Amino acid sequence: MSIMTPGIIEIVTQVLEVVAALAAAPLFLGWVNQCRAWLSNRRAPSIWLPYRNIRKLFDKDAVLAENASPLFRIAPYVVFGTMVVAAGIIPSMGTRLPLVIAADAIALVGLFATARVFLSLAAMDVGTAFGTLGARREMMVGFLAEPALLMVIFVASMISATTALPAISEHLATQALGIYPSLAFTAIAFTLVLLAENARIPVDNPATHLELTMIHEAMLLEYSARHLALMEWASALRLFNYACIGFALFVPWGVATGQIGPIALALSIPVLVAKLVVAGGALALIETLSAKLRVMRAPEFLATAFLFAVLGLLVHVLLGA
Amino acid sequence: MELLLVLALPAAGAMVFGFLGARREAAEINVAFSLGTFLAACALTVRVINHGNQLVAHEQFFVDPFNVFLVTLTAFVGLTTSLFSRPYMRVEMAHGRVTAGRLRLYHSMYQMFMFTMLLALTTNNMGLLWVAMEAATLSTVLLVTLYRTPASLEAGWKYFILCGVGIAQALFGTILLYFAAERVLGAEGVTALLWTHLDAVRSQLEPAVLALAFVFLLVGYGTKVGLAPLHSWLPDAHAEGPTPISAVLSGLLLNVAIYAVVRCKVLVEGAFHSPLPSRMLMGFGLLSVVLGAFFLFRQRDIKRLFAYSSIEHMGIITFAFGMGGPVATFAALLHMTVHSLTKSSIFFTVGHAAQKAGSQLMDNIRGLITLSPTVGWGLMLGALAILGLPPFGVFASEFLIITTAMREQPWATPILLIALGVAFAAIFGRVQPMVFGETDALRLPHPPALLPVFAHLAIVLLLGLYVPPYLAHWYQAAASFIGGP
Amino acid sequence: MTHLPLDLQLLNACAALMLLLAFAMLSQRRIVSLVNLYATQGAVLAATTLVVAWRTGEGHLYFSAVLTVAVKVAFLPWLLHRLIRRLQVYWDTEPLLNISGTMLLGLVIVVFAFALAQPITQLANTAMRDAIGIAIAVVLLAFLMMITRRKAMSQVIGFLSMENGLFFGAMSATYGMPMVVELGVALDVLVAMLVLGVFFFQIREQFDSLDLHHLESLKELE
Amino acid sequence: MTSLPISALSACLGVLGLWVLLGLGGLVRPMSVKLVGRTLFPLSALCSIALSVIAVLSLAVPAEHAVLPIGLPDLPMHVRLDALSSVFLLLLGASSAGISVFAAGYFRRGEGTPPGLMCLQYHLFLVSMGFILLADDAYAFMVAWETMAISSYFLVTTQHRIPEIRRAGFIYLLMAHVGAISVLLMFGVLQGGSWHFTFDAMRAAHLGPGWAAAAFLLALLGFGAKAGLVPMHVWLPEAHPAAPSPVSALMSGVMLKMAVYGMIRVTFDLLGTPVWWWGLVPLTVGLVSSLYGAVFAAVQTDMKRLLAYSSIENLGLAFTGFGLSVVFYGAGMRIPAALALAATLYHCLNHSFMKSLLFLGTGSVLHATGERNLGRLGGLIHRMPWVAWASLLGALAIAGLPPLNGFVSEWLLLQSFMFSDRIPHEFVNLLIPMSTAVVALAAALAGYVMVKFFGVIFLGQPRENSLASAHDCGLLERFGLVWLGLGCVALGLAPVQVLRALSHVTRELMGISLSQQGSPWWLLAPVPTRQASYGPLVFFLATALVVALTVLAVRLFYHQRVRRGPAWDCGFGGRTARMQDTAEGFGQPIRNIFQSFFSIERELPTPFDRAPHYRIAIADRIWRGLYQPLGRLVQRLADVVAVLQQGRISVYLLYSFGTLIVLLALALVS
Repeated sequence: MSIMTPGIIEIVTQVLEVVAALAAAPLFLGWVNQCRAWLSNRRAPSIWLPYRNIRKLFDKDAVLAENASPLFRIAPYVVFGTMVVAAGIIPSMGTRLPLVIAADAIALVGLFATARVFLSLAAMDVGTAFGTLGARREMMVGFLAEPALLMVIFVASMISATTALPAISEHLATQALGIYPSLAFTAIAFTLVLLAENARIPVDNPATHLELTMIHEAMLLEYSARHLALMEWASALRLFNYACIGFALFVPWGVATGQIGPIALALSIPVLVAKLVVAGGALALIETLSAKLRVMRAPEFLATAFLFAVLGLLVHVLLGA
Repeated sequence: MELLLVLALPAAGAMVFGFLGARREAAEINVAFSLGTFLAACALTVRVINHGNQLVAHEQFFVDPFNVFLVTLTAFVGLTTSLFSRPYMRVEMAHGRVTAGRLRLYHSMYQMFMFTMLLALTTNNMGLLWVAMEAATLSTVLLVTLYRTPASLEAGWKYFILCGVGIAQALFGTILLYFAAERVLGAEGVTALLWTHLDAVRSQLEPAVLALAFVFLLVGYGTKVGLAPLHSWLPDAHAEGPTPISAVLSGLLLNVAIYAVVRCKVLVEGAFHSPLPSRMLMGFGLLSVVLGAFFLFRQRDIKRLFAYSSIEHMGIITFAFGMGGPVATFAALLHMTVHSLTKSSIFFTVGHAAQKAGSQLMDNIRGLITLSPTVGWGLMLGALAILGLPPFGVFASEFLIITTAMREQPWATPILLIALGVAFAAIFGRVQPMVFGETDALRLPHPPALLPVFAHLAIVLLLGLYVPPYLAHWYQAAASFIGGP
Repeated sequence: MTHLPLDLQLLNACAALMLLLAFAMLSQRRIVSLVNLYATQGAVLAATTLVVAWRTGEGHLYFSAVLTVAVKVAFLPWLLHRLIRRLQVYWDTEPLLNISGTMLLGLVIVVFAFALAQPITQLANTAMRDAIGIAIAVVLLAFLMMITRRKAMSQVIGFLSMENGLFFGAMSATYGMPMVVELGVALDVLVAMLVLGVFFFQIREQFDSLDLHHLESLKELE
Repeated sequence: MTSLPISALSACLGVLGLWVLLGLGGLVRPMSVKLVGRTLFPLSALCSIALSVIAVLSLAVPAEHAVLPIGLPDLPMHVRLDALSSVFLLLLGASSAGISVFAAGYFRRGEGTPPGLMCLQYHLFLVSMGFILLADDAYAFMVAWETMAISSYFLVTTQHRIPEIRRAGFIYLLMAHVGAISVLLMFGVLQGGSWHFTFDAMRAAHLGPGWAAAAFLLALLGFGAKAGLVPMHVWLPEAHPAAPSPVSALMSGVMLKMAVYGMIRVTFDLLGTPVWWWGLVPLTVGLVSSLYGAVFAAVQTDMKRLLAYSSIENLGLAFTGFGLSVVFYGAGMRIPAALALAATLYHCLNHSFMKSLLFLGTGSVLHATGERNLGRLGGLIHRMPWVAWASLLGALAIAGLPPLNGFVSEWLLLQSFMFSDRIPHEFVNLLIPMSTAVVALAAALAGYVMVKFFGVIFLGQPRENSLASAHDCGLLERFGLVWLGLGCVALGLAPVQVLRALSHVTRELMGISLSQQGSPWWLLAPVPTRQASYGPLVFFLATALVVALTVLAVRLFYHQRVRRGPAWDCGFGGRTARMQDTAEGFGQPIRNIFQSFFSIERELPTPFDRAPHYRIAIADRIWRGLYQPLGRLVQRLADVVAVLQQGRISVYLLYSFGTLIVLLALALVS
């Protein structure tokens, strides 16, 4: 896209997107949890539960370990901030976003990496057995998931000869509907990465505190109150972001491309909601159907993802599609 | 006139010491004689620069750029070595390894040796050249066996027999040369062995005969150069004699021998244009480089170590002369200079180090840098220089040689590469622990003379960064008539 | 066959004699008789020189003949005999290669030497060009002898006979070298012998024997 | 840009001269820390800054030549200052400024080389590197190149009493020398029989394809050995930890880049137009090295070894970029080639700042605690905040996280990989995109490594009681750290300006300047914006804004009450520092995943051990598999050769005899 001094409408879209993401993320998380509950014949918690959780945490007094360093207190804000910015880059409703030219897909991956690094560092800061254990596992997951995600994006970028995410989805959305075997491969890879990165079964179980298995939770053990709230919110945002990336890459239709008008936006919102609903259900389904892996097996799981992504690239170069 | 002085002074010195060598200030007198020789040599150099080549005494003596720079070099190293040997021999006496009588012999033979080398360098008569070379052997044999230890006797014996036999071959070569020359220059004999005349008619000399002659000469003088596999005497002779002698043997005698070989090569190459002589030289060179490098690996005795390194460097020089061409020849001449300076300075430091540690075994020499930093740094820098690390002059010549080889004889470069690598590993791996680390060495009764060491290293450094124009002019002049324009 | 003039016949006879003596030395194990053989060789050399001098009428050859007699027939053998008596070395031990083998090798060497001499003999205009091959042969045989012997003394004698061979070569190829050179060479040989004399005593007092296997300690091979 | 009052070249030479003087100044009072530390090193830092300023100013001006009055008779030393040299001079000046200031506070009296002498060696090191960049003929280049090796060798062996350090120094100098010889051979090829060793002559010389390829491969061998590419990397993890930290910083941050410089100079300048397939070699080697370095760094337990391996990784990335640009250039794709080259140069700049920063950080830690072993550190962020936060900056940068500089070069590299499927060669254009995966993997591993590095050293609880007495670094050290940190930030936030500077080089070497088609000053868009763009400043401001707003919001709508209490630790009581992950523990996943890379030996405790004890040693397969056999081979050959010298004079005579016979026979048949 050419550099245009962002007009008012774009600014609005941008802000709107971010706010929407902030608002929708916990809701999406709640929705997923609800689906999981239904699928496993349990009474579903309220879909608003995540909100309540967050508000409750904000009200509480923060308790810090004696030897917690400033880094420990900064980390939540950084993680949260990066997730919000990420939400601003990903074209969930419209593709003409002012922020987008400042950060393409590679930068997006970088953002996620930043968040992960700060999370892990914060986890190591207090120096508990669990914290370091969580950090180690998180980084292990990360260093395999990150290149996989990068490759996924790389395939899409090669197809559409750009690394700017909106441009990619525009390209994919606007051109004639065709079959992309490479994208099929990468879609699988992406799903695996999504599961791993968002601490879902089979890699991690968000609902357990069993030290043998937990990864993400182990890192948050020392957090409380507003810091914990930000962390939770951030992870909800991350799930939401990943979902939106998935939409942008694999089901880009319905996003307001070209010059955005209020109408286009208005149209794109219900589409997005629909996508989210479906995606949430699918995610819950996957989680219920699959069993938790031993942590030692996680690398194999991610290696598969990486492999699929690379295969996708290969296929693309071979078949040019 | 200067030439006469150059030859007369050392000869006189030999005589003088024959009578009063046992005096206390013998060392100073020795220095004085060497200094005189050196000054005379400088004067000679100046004359050559101003008036060109010199032919004196019925053409019996001949001075051209090629040998005048060797004469100066020889005189200079002779001077510095005598400076070094002053405290060194004092310490040896203090340690009771030599008696006054032996010291007399030492000084007398030292001057004698100088004389023979200068004679060999300046004579125009191939026969006299041979005589002088043989005399050089004889005068050093007694120096090698100065300590009368079993090892030194064995070394002396091997040195004597091997070099004697080798030199005998050279004599036969000379005879054949004479034979070939006589048919061109007429049978009146006298001129037929004069190098200048031979050089004048070299294109008419009989190739078949010269080929044989060259083989005999090469084997003969090559033995003294220490070309593998004729080198066997060299490490023993270097290791067992007093260190000043090792210094001059390695720094000067080998040069003189190479000088002889090159003189012959010039004649032969002029006579016939088959690449045989240069091939032989290159073969000898490479073989020496490789064998020298691998021999280095097993050394325990520090002087043997550097003796083998001399073999390696002689190999490099011979290889370069073999390649021929102005660049390689220039490099070879430069290498002769820097090698003799560096190697002798190394032997100086080695001598002091060995005296401090009371042993020549490298395992007993430790942490020189802690006890006497100057000796330590001298050895370290010397070793780095001899290993061909810039900005020392050795690197300059090796730079030219290797780059030339890469274009002219690419097949040889892998061999050189391996050999240089191995040599580096061997020497440096040995030198480092001697220089660095803890030490338990002892102080010496007489302060070591390190002026020569650093003087040499300074010159080598200079030659690496800046070759004075007149020196360069010599080299090029010499190179142009050895290696052809 | 064409009838050669007397002097040439003499020269050829000398040449043959040289070769014969060389072989004799190669086979001889008593050091005393080695010395004698060496002296004889010197005599033959002197004779050759004389004949050549008479034939060519070159003055300096007479002188060199005298020199040869003085040094190689008289002085050196005397010195050697004296050394032998002083040092009590009469026999060389068993050579490294047995006599017959050495002989065989020597034969091969002679053939090789003649092959070498071919190009030279074709050019030589001297009376006794055929002798050049023999000269080379003598040198190489002396070399062989030095290799195979174990006693310092016999090695030295080999060295000296090699010198003889060289002179014979000079004589046969070019009627001798210029005077300066001959003098120088003779001088060297003399000095060499003196040095050797010193040597022998030093070695003797160190190892109380002149056997070379004492002199095998300096080596790389453990 | 403004032109200088005097020629930039002479100014550079002047700075080098000043350095020499400063170095010699150290000899005035060799033992005086005050003179060396408080006077000479700060001055030399000023010189460095001056040098970098000159370099920046001389970027745009056309190349200058000069001939020095020293050198060989027919070959006086030529010097030349062009854009390429300027960029690397900038690198040298800028990072050495920080390092020198740090060193001023760092060097203390003690064992080993006296400070004055070290000052001399240090400055000779700087000068030689500067001269490498200016050299315009083979001789000058080689002299500077080897002088660099020697001076750094002496700096490495400062603590020569320790045997390991002597060993490290020996291996280092040996590898350096072998590499130098092959560089020498390379020049021998390049001069093309013209016997002129000036670079101009080499540019003019026309080489056959075979010769050219040989030259390129020799160059790769020689410079690769210096850059520590696998399998010539063995000296690097030995030498870097052995050296004093400022020296490690200088070696890793600057010296390794000289190899990249040499490679670029030879390939694009002297060899003219490279053939495309040449590039595959450095590409492959670079990829292998980057992965190898990253994996090994992840399992190290010595903090300086860790950084050394990470240097291998980064140089691997640089060479990957270089190889890519060679492939593109050979295939006639100019713009991608320029992009890849720019990425390479950018990465060199970045790495020199980041790695120097980290090495200096380890230096301060070493001084404060006397510990290099990660297993005995921890919690230092409380004791030494300056070092900690500076190191954090460096760690984030080297982990390639936006908006810092490490990310920019990775971004550029990936962007240039985007073109790789258009290479007009079947199979190659299929393989190269694959290698993107390796790059991505290496980059991700770098993140892992850095979390381990920073987390284990500075976070958590101190693993030893002695750490309680650790103190933060002095004022001068802080200056150094901050300088380098700011460098990282600047390179991260102003990529457009840096790239503009770099495009002088690409224009000079390839005739292509990376266009910023009408994109604003804050937006990095080397390729059409439609395709990719990156505006770190905006990006950074956006993030900062969000964070600020969040903080603000939290403060506004809620309280900020904070209580300090014991760590909860999931309710387990009695936690000790021993319960944290050790360095080994943190590396464990990598050990499992990449088991085949290492040769591991473990000592596991049995259940019945009175004092259970766990030990693990990880060794480099290449060292075991390549170098040790090589050493044994040489030893065996030496033994074989030694048989020749077996002491018996008859045998020696036999040699002479044999030689004589053989040569005579030769003469006879010819």
